[in-house]
Amino acid sequence: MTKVGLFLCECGPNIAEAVDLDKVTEVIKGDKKVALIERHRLLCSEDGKKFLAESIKKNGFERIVIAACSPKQHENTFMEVMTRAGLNPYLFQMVNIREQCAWMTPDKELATQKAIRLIRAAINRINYHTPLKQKEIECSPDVLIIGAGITGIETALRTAQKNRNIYIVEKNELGGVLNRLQSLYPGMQSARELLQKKIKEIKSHPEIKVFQKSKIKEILGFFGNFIARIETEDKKEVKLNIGSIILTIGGETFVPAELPNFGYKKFENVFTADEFENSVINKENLPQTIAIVHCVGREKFGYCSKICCANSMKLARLIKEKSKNTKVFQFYKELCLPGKEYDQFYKETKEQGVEFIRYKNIEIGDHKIDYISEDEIKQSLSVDMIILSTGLVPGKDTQYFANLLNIPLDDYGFFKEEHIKLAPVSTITEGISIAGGCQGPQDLNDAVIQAGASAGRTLSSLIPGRRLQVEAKTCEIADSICVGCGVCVRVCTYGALTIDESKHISVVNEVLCRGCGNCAAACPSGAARHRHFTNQEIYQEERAMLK
Amino acid sequence: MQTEPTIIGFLCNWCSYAAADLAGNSKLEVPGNLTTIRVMCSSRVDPVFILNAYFQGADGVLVAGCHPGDCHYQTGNYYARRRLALLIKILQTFDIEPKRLRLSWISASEGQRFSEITQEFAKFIKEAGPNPLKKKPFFE
Amino acid sequence: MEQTFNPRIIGFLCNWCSYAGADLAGVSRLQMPPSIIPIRVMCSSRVDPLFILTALLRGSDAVLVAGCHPGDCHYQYGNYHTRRRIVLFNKIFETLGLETDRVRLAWVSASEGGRYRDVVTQFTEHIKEKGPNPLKKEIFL
Amino acid sequence: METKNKDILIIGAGLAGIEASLLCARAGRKVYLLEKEPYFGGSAIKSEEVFPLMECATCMLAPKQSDVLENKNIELLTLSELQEVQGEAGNFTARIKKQARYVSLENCIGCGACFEPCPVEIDNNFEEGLSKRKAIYIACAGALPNAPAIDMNYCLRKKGEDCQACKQSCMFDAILYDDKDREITVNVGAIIVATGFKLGDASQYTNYGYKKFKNVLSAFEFERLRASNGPTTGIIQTKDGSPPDSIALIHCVGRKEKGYCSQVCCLYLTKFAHYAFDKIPGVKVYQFYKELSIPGKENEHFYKEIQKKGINSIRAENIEIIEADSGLQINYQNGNNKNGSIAVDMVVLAPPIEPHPETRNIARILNIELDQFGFLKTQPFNPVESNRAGIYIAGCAREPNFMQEAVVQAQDAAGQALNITED
Amino acid sequence: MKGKIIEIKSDLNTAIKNIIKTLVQKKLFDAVFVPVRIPSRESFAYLLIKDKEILESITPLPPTMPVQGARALKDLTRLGKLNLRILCIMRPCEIRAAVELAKLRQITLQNLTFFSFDCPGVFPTAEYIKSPEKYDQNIIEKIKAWQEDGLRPNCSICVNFSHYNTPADLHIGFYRNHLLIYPVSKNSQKILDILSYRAEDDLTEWENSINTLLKKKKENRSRKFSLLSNQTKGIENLEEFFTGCINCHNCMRVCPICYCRQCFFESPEQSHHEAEEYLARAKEKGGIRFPPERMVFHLGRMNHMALSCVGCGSCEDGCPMDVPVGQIFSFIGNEVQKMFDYLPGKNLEEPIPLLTFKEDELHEYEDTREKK
Amino acid sequence: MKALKLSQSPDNAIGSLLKYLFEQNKISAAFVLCKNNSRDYFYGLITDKNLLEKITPTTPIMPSSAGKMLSKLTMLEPLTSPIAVVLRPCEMRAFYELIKLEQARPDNILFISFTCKGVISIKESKDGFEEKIEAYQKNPATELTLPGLRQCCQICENFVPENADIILPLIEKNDLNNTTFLIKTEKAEDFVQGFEAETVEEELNDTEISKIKEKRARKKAEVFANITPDKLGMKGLIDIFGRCLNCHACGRACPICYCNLCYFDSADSEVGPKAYEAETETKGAYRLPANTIFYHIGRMIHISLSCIGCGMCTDVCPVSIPVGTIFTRVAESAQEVFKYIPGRNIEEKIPILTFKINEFEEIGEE
Repeated sequence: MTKVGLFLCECGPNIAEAVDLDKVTEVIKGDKKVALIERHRLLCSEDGKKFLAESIKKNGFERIVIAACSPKQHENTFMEVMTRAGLNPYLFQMVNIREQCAWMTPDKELATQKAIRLIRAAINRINYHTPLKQKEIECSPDVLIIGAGITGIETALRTAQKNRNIYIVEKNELGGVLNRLQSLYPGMQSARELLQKKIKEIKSHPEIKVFQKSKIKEILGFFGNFIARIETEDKKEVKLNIGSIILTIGGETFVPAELPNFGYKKFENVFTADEFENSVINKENLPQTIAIVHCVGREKFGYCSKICCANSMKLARLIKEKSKNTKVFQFYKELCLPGKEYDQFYKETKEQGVEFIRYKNIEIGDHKIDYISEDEIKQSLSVDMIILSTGLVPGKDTQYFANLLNIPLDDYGFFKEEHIKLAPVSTITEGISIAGGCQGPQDLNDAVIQAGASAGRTLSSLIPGRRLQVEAKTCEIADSICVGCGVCVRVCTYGALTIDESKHISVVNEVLCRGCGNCAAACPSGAARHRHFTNQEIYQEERAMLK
Repeated sequence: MQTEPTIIGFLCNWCSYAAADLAGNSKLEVPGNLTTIRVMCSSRVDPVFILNAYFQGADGVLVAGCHPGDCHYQTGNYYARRRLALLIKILQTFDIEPKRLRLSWISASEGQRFSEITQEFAKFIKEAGPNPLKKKPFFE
Repeated sequence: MEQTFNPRIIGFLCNWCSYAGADLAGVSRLQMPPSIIPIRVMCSSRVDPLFILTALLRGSDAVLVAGCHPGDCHYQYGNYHTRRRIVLFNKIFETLGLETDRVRLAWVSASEGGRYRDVVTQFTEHIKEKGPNPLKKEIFL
Repeated sequence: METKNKDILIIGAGLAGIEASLLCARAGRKVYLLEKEPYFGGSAIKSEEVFPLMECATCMLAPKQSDVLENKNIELLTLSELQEVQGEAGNFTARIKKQARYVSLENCIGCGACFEPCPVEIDNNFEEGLSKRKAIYIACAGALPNAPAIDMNYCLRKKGEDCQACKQSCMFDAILYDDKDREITVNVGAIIVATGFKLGDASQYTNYGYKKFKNVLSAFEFERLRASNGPTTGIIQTKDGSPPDSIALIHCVGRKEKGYCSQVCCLYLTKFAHYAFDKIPGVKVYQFYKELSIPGKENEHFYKEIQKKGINSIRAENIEIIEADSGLQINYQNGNNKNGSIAVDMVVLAPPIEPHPETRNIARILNIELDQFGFLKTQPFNPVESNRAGIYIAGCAREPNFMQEAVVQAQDAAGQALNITED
Repeated sequence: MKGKIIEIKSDLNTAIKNIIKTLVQKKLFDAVFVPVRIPSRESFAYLLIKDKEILESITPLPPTMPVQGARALKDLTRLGKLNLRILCIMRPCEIRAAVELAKLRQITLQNLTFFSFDCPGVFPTAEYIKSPEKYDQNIIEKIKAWQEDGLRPNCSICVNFSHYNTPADLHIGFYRNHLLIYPVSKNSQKILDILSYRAEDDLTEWENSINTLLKKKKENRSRKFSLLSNQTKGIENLEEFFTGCINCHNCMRVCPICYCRQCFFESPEQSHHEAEEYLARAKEKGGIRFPPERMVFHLGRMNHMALSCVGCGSCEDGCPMDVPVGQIFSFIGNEVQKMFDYLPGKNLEEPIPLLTFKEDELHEYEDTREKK
Repeated sequence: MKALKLSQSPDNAIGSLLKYLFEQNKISAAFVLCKNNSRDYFYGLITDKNLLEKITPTTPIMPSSAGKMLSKLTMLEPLTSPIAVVLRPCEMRAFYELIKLEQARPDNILFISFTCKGVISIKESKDGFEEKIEAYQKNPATELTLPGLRQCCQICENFVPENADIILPLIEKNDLNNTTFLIKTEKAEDFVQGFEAETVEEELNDTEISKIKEKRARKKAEVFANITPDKLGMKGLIDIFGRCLNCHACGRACPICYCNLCYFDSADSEVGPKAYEAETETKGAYRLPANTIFYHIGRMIHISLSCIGCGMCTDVCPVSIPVGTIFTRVAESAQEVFKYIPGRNIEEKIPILTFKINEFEEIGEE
């Protein structure tokens, strides 16, 4: 029988006064599963830790139960002591008799009984613990960036380091949407100049390899060890070993063909903002009156794209620059100008004589706009040209890559982030990040920051020359029992479980498993096991509590 | 020996266990007859754990996890809800004490709520009387 | 038909004696029927009776198990266990009215190339006489 | 070749600071995480829930906080302030003042036995003054690190009295009356500034009656009112303890004066409406707004869902709040320039997000630029880089932003800090 | 509703057999998966048949169902598809079980074509074995009359005995000495073409007869279910209901859905306890039964598979003690399937409820207390 | 031999003894056949002496093998406090076999058994069980044609519980009002010390026993006459096992089959589509579920040496295959080869786990 040591921490008066530890000792002493009961005034103190380590050595304990505070407080502390004392730290169970017993149970008798039950549960459980090892695997620090718009380029530049290869793959020309822009708001710098500079930078960077007009055919593997197959411009196949992937495939501007009230493609002088900035503004003499209509498509896709208000003002500026006398009207619903710079930008735009009209409903006709104002008055305005400020939507390739990489899309068709607030550039699959317009509508600033963020995540997690640490409390599959029904595969959020078709059983990818145990509860035959929370371990706790 | 009802609580590590800790930290009262088992996610709670507990005489079982949408593992609690709903439905159909099983969502900051829910549940269980299976010979 | 019947016999040969004996037969260019499909096992005791059962039910015409002579086992006593297992197997087959002479246990040492040839030739002849395993074509097995 | 120092200093342990330090630490770097307060977590830990998914804030943040506390590479320096920085990117030397906590973090086990005996009672500023605390205190239940500090500004000992109440109640020798402010010097290769924000003082916009009328609340006051670990354990109530029948949410308080949109207010006020509907059956909610700013893919859906529960939205200018017999009265001019007036029990204001007062000081010490609003200035096309190499800025120190933006900025800043300190 | 009506000249089995033979002769299928009488004649076994002569001996419509076809089909295709195009003639409940098993990756549906038929129900296997001749007599008459006496109890309350809810490719109906072919899937067009049939005959009469029967069975079923509901309400009743159960787990072993290699309730982690543990349990209750954990097994199995239960009644057939386990599973299956609006085996695309979720659902099972 | 006599029916006498043992704290539990309500029979592990009213140890039914159940109880660790167990001779032999296989521990068990008349098949317990029991109890056991008696019991010659501590002679008995306990071991004497009963000297009635043995042997010969090699063969096996569902219920119910995961349920025994294709090609057709006879012969290979002929397997077979009779037949001939009687002696090794150097020498030497 393994030698189990039970340590009771008095936590000064905190436990000692609320729980009758003498009685606990007396009751537990009869349990043959416990070799020895030790008691200390404050186990987490330096003195306590020393006491624990020495006791482990002196008594030759093989497993340890500590009844003290919440594991959230000191589980790690004691696990370290165990490691130093030469014991596997998972042969340890912590019993929370402070927060969840002493402090919440005013009646000492009840608290004592509860403590006994909790300690018994741990003692029952401890013999079923198995030593777990923090595994490490070889990994590649190299990065594949998919999409070479400004986000992709910036990501490449930020990720590139000595000893780390960056591959950037673009199916078209480099530069993406920036190729179509004149200038950038609010500073009104030239988009072209910026882009040229950045393209030059990546092309000349020794650690960055650019694949233009190339396609990603297949990606296999997982965090630290992906393999990508790429078809290059000259139809050759290249195989890349990389550790992580950053998706920067961008978004698209909405084309309002299916919204009849905007008259797009119906009347010749109606353009999208994109068309206007990319070509119309260069070609023609601008007419006398131009109306810019905001929020085109917003109702359809159900979100505010954030950039259109400021972008419309930028267009007004460009128009005014080119043709000072052109009268510009902005038809808007709500002005969305978040951030510290835009109220000023708006003010200046207005000062240049741009007129802002709030509409509730709008109908674009031939050279005219019929609209209903907020106070429900029907009005009409004759204009020579209409620019539709359309929102941002997911790119056409988004679905392709979602399938290829098995990552989910959100309700709007963008890549779904791992956590909307806390992990906005990660996906649920570790090692695959997203940045820029494919994550959601955003402006250039946001995209650049996301590029930097995805770079930062990669730099911090895969380091040249270092192995990847893998969580110890993952799930495992008992091969001999598994029948490959795929129940576990389907409930796993992280894609950590797959079917090994050759053996017709499930396999766990321990790099991807985060150890929630969902699969273990889903598996009807108990083939999926949750390490450190196995059925046996939980049953043993349960049984002790029922005695 | 122990006359108080036995209540077992399965608490998810990230929300409800933290809430229980917080309740303790705030010295809020929680029934002494509630003993808790920590699991990483409410989705780890196999309904068979609960059946076992019932048949061996647990007077009440509480399963608590993060609020829907808050799961530390994205969607675990939705699966937990389906599994427990299924179990409750079966217990309801056979009218074998379905009320002794409770599924609650308690977030990490809801120490107060943890205290209230557990007290209310303990009171309910006390009023409901002991689990009839506890002393029933040969049922299992 | 009889003429063309070439029995298929699965031969489990222990690594240390019988497999070596079979090799020796080859090296010595001894002629024998090509009926044996040899499967190398480390010891004749590795031969699970279920292997034999599977082979017979799936239509092998016969099964030969060959190992070191009693007392010579590379693993001390493995072949004694084999012997008991074969005895048991045969007894069960016999009681059930199934053919027991399609299974043969033979002791062949590493030096007995000739004996290996004799065992194989004789066993093959025996099976040839018996004809194909009737179980091969049985649907309701 | 000059060797670069790989350690990283992060100023401000709010959401951005935490995220940045976890990333740097994961890369194996030593991180000094500076926090002025005795607890860490910044403004984010004041929220009960987070829009648009109404997730529990503590559940989101507490695991991150424990990661920080458990990470061997991160040294969290609470009650600490930056004094001086010398050197350049790759090789900074920073002098840090560690204010005395008067409580030993090593010895204290967080039992809280010391609070009750303390005879001093003052407003708890973490709770926006909605509850009291002692001179020895922790900010709120669950605050981390789980150890109190003595606020010497109020401690009787400061006045020369030999009060030993807390020391006598402590069984662990954790109270250190003779604790001294100390100075430490750290050498780092890069610095990330994440000093966060403070809410503007609404009382300077006198038409809203803030601080004048008792049921006019600022955003954080309302947030703490709803917090499960807050002063009312999450019960929304007026000062007399009854639930309000009607609540008015006022957008854009001080926007015109400040000259920028604080971005987050439209949405957090929507969240407040959700709180109100959730907690007070039958409550009437009004919102007074000028322009609606709800950028981002998930937010409009959230906004509309809450609107459906019956928010009365009024586009209004020239708002004036006065006290009436039945409570508060809001006089306003609507979008069509008509005057209106509505009586409510409670008003919640959304004052501007302003740079944290410390920011100016930090900028001076680090010798980095501020913009016209007092936020830290960043570079075009590198929105987290300051004008000084090796110093990066993340979170609301640079501009008002959403939590997710603070996180990505922190990740960006961490990446650049890692990169620049790479040999 | 249109299909092809054929007059039955000899007997039903032969009529179906002739169709099958034609399809095999014309090389639309390489093999047929169909029941055949075993040599000792008192039962049937599924055969996968390639040989045309053996095909002569088939009994597509045996009066009993010793092995649920899906279970047999699982053996065959669990590890992957066969390269044979196989025609499977199975009862509706067998096909539904097969589809359910396909969702659980225990059956590979590729290369399989399913014919279902109007199932008159089956006789309990144990009864049939005792006197096969008795049950073989006038089987067609029995089918015609849709008699229910002596059938498996589950068969008499089955409401999915015809083409409804059964994802077969082709359905064979019986009506007044006629055999009707009703094409269900797109696949079936090719089959009709090969047989030179056109689906032009009006099937309304047959459909009406099926609907009449369905109505009757539905009534039977709800009557039975309300009876069962009373019989199983409360612990005492439930215990009484399972009286006689010796915990042999035969019900699980013959269940087509229970696909685990090792039943969780037989696994060491669930069923190996220390002597102390048993004694403690016995002390608590005064006494415990051996084999232990009878109720955990039944209720636990319900948790595991009631959502997929097709109500075939095999479990009851396999029970040596005649515990009405098939009926209670059918009953609870119906209850829990309603929760998720799920009918097992109806549609391959529909995920099994526990493997998916909706964000907004099942609030009645959560703590009713408002979130604070 | 020392014996204790009570003027009570056997069940009541056992009840009185157990009650005494409980009251004296000599046992912490009793493990004995119980009847809960109507026809719910099972082995009860009883700790509350009031529940002794539920015991019915001599009722001729075996819902599961007590040997296997007792192995469940003692598999992981030996009992630390004494319990009394009432079980049939074959169950006790099964328990002994399981001890040899490390599946059970005999410590702290007082074995009470009786000469066994056999049990009624559980399937026969469904209708008119009460009458059957009555007929059974009235009938002197010399009569073998009791309604519903298991065939395995009819041919069982090992009905004397050799290793029990206390034996109740029941087999030749039709006097239901008097019961004798033969106190066979010292351990038993310790336990019964102080138990109020008339002390007598009594032995098992050897003449009677050998008479019954003879009768049963004759019956066995009769039954086995139809299970001879010439009547079996492949065709015969197919006739007997042809309707097998491959449910493996026989294995689960068998007291000897002790594996957690039966080899025949394991992945190792599964074959893939290629094999099915090939077999279908060779034979023209392929039977499903597959491998039924393979399973039965395989199981014979695995456990026939330990088969104690209890007939549990026949009882649970859903298609009424006489598995137990065939098994007993095969087991007997296999056991005969090694002169082994399973469960007779705890020291005796299971033949397949041992060997002699000088045996079967003709084998392998042709």
